[in-house]
Amino acid sequence: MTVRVVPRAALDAWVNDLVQRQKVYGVQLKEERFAFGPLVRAADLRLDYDVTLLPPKKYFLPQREVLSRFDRFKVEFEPVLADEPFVLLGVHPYDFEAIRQLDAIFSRNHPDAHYLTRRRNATIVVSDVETPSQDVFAACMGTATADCMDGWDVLLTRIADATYAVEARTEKGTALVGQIQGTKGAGEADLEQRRAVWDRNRDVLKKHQLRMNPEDLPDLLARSYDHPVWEEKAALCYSCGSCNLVCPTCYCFDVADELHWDLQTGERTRHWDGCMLEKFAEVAGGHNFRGGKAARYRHRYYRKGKWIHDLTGDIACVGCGRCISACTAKIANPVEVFNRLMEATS
Amino acid sequence: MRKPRIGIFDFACCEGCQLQIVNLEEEILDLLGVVTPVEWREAMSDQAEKGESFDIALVEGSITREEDAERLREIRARAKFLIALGACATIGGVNKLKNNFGMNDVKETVYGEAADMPHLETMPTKALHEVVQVDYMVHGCPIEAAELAHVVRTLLAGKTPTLPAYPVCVECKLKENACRFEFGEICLGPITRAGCGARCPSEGSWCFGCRGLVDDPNTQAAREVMAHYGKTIDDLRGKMLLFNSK
Amino acid sequence: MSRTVEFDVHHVTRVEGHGNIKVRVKNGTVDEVRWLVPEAPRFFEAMVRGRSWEDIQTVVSRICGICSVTHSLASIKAVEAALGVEISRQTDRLRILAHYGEQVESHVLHVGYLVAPDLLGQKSVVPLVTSHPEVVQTVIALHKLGNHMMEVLAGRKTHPIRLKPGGFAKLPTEAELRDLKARLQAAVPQLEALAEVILSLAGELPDFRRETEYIALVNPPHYPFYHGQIGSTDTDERVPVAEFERVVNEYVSPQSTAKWTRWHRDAYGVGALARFNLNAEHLAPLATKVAASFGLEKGCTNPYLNNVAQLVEVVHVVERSMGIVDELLEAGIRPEKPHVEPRAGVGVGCVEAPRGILFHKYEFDERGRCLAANICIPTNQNHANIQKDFEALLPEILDEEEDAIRLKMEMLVRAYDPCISCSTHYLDVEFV
Amino acid sequence: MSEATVQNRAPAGADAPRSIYLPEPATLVDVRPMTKQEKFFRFQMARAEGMKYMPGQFAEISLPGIGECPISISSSPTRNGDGSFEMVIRSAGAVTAALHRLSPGDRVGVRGPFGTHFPVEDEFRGKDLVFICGGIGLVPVRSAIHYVLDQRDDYRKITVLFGARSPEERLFIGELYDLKTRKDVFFQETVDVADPTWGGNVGVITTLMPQLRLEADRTVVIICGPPIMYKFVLLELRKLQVANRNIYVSLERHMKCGVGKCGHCQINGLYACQDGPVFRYADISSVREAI
Ligand SMILES: Cc1cc2nc3c(=O)[nH]c(=O)nc-3n(C[C@H](O)[C@H](O)[C@H](O)COP(=O)(O)OP(=O)(O)OC[C@H]3O[C@@H](n4cnc5c(N)ncnc54)[C@H](O)[C@@H]3O)c2cc1C
Ligand code: SF4
Ligand code: SF4
Ligand code: SF4
Repeated sequence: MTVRVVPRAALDAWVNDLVQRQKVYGVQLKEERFAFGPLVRAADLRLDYDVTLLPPKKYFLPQREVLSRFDRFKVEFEPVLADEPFVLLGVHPYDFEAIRQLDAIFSRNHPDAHYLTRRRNATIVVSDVETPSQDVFAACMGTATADCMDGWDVLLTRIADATYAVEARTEKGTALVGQIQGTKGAGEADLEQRRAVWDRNRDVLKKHQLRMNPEDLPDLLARSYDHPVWEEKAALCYSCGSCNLVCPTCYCFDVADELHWDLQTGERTRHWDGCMLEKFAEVAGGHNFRGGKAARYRHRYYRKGKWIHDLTGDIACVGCGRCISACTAKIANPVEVFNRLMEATS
Repeated sequence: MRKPRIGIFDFACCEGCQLQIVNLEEEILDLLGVVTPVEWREAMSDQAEKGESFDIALVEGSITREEDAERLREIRARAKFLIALGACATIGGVNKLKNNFGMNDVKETVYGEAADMPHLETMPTKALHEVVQVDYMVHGCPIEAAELAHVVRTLLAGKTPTLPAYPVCVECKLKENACRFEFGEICLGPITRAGCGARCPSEGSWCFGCRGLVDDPNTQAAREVMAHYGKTIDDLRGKMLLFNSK
Repeated sequence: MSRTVEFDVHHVTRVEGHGNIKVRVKNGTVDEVRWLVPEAPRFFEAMVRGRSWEDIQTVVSRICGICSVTHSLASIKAVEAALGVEISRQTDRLRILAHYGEQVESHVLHVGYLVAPDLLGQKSVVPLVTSHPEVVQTVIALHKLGNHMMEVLAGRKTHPIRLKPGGFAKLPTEAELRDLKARLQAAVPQLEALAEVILSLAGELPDFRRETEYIALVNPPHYPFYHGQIGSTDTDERVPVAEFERVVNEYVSPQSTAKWTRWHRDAYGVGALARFNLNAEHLAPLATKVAASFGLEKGCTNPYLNNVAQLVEVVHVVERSMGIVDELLEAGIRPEKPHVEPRAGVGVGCVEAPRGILFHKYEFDERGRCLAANICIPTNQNHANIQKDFEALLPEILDEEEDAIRLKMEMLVRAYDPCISCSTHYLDVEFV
Repeated sequence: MSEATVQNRAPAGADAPRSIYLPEPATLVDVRPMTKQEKFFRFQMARAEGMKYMPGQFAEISLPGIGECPISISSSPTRNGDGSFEMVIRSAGAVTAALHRLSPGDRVGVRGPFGTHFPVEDEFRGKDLVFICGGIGLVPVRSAIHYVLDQRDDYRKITVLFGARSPEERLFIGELYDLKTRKDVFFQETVDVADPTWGGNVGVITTLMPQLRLEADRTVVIICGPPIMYKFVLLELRKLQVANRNIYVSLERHMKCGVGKCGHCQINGLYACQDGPVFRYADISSVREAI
């Protein structure tokens, strides 16, 4: 589909119509910060947000999700798959890249039906960043803009005060955009403005400056296993897992059973977990395979920069900067750590 | 199958934890479907026979007098599982604030001239496990009704429930809250054991540590973090005293 | 008739906290009748010393699990008075709503779970689940309403989180308030149903009267729980809450060792009946009707009817809550953040707890650290009155069966809904 | 329903993958105590073809309401003509304790088999085999031992070293005795701490190793035991000049999903559940978290 131009008012009218017909999740204000949530009206949608507290991955891998329902005495399990279509409004490009990476993880080897069912039910509207967050460094990771990414359904870019450029890439996206009344084809000037937004974002989404190419990370890490930075930084780590939990590319989970009051039926659920938590690698009997803070701390950076890369070829940090802001101890900045490793080994 | 017998007991506390059992609302009927309450002074006139045993004793409150310690030992002897209910029972909670002062001082402050009377004798506050063996702790001030329900159901299914080892920040992140530190407040979340679903941060307040500290709180981090946010370690200590006095 | 009765009700059940009744009657004359409180003292007034103004609420809320909103509000008002903090009308309204939630929860708990079994001849609410399921369902529904109000306004059913000096840590949304309005409306027929059940059983309440002084907040034309001055049925004088120490006159009784209170007589009563006796004309319409259906009138001196007054109050606060929600929705919820600057000062906060008038007083240094505290709880204020009631009641019922005597005395204690765990300062006594 | 709603509904039915977290029913057919802590179990899958697996693989055993845990399959596929499989389970926590309370006829949920297996059909063939097992480490290795004994002619010299903490913690006592008496197997065992009934070797398992007369270039060594054991056994093997590519280890890690998703079993970049639990030591000798 070609690029079209739509006034904000028309966009709002469409959103107000859409929320009547479909489940829509969009970015809204939450306690002076932003979060994705069920959208009830266009007026609540904040496309000018800087960053959401949690990434939109929660719609594909929810914080807590029922995997199956069981009967304890019959020993029977019945799968639970969330099969409801929804529209996700306002995903930033870096977060979209993270979703794409998770897609790869959850479809390789044993494909995960729970994730994939939610994923296939989603129509994703990516929106270019309007306000850079305090710690974003997507531009360093090549995720500042979605122009060269694949897989998104719709891309929304604010090209003037109350005017958006909208482009659909998939059938789902085309159908969705087709419902917007009052769009017109984009002219060369509009496209130029859109490119300007991208250029600007590739420039400004760089609150921290990574002094290397992301592609160099696997090699850099391969030689940094014994670097002092791990011990140094980890000394201040609370093992609180915040850096894991806010990360759009983290996907570790735990599984637990919950019984109902009949003490017979219940649910098997999965919950987010984090490799920074103390007991993450502990086995029955108490042996902990990653018992030291530094070992856990290092593992997170290796997962971002090497282990996932070894698996899928992706650098699993998209530069959203959430871990930097979320870490109370102020030690979770990947850019700072990677730059430190550079200094020492170059 | 015989329904497990349950007894509910209280010591020095606000009885808010027992209230959470009532606050199960309709679910209390479910609870009564799977256990037989044999003693619950706050809600029932029936009392178990002296020395009668029960499967689960839920005990709230702190121990502040020798006579209470004695009664607790007696309850322990009669109970297969003894579950400590709420901060007063699990860590001493606000009752331990008292331990920061001399016992005579607290008595005189409250009772003035009458402070010498023998029945006012008080000893430094103790959590239950400092007096008897406790099989399981349901933390919180007050406890979360849902957590208690979970613990009871888990036990009845023949499984020992496990306490979260991670700090409140985990649940705070899952709830998608903005961090209180960003608002210039001191939050005990990073060093406090989770399980409450980050109640207080989710309600716009700092965590005051009612579930006790995690096993290995990073005190060095706490120091530097306070400095980073322009606070002192004394500010932090002041907060910690509320529920985690020694 | 000459008979000997001797019993000890060790730990009266279905009350909050531990209280004992000791009776010794020899040859038809009362040798001893005493209301004793063996609850372990917890020394809150000593414990809060050194704490910051911003932590006082967190600590003193734990005085009582059932009136935690009340204790929180009393302390917050005291802190605000001491530090000179102004609050917005929105904060004021929201606090009153939260406080109303606690009145509903506490009164329904008391009347429904603790007193109703007496009236239905049961030892607890448990058998009522099968014998009177619809009553239990109604009680649960209303209890939930009270809890829900506290959750939406104060952030939790017990030990509020959002209530802070200066305002609210988090505000309810307008959607939540609209939902609350609907729930309040739905509660009206349930209240009427509960009132009917209690009315049909009211005959079980003993007919016993004793003249005494009643003390409560007054604030015409309101039936006040939150704002007002101290009023008494013995005088037209109205005392500002800051001068509460002039009213409570705590003293150590030679006959018992509990710290008692007195103003114009040797004892006074506080609580729902006291509030009713001072403010009945300001009740909301349905509450007025319910009171009339029980024949409850100003000047009532039967302490057992405190339970009826509680029921009337539940109806009243539900009615008034709807008005407050409307007012809040009309104005719209404005985002506000509490702002407080510490300074040195002394302040008193007073509100009506479900069980009666409650006073908190704090003194702070210039950094806002607490130097001294004085907390005077309603249950303490009622103890002398319970004792006096016992002394008057026992001779009247001496010819009844021992079990009946025991039950009536226990019911009397329960009528006061004593919240013994509140006991910030208790003098308990040696007991057998 | 709107156009978009119809369009973006996930295709139902055929191509929707089955949940990989869904246990299948199985029945406990036999259970016997082995030691104070361990019990022996035999399960039969409800599905007709039974359990198809190779030595060294594991399965996730579920008790709904309690949980799920990974357990090695201890029997050999050469002996499960009826499709049943055997396990030895130590009561170590919630699920395993509840498994210990089961009796024959009770049902469990099973997922699997998962993971890599001992290359009994490939690298092991025509080689001298040395099995070194500590304690419960015997359990997964037993599957391979049975397998090679059942195809005895495909392999050369077979050696089994077994170490237990104490005599009463020895597993499969009858089978240990058979191994000892077999002419075609060299068997040695030891206990860390003896008791009055014990007349055999005393000392940790490495004390048995100097007696090994290995032809390093045609020997494959299999190691399984508690985490602490590997390091010391490997040191001894180095002295015996066994190449890392001829050493196989079976590693245990915390594990939730068994299918390379949950992240718990990661050993640096490897997943114990997918890349293992059986690893060729040469592949992990430089993986820092492995041993
Ligand atoms: C590949 C593999 C093979 C195994 N084979 C056997 C065997 O043959 N016999 C045997 O007795 N045990 C075996 N174990 C160990 C067994 O899985 C644990 O003892 C068991 O998970 C403990 O679970 P629990 O619920 O009883 O204990 P809990 O302590 O209650 O466990 C809590 C949770 O932690 C996890 N966990 C704890 N310990 C381990 C662990 N060691 N490995 C993986 N997850 C763990 C589990 O997921 C469990 O749900 C094996 C482990 C692995 C990884
Ligand atoms: S590692 Fe940090 S910056 Fe990178 S994607 Fe994760 S949360 Fe964002
Ligand atoms: S957020 Fe910071 S303190 Fe918490 S686990 Fe991560 S690095 Fe450690
Ligand atoms: S608000 Fe408190 S609990 Fe939440 S993340 Fe921040 S420090 Fe942790």
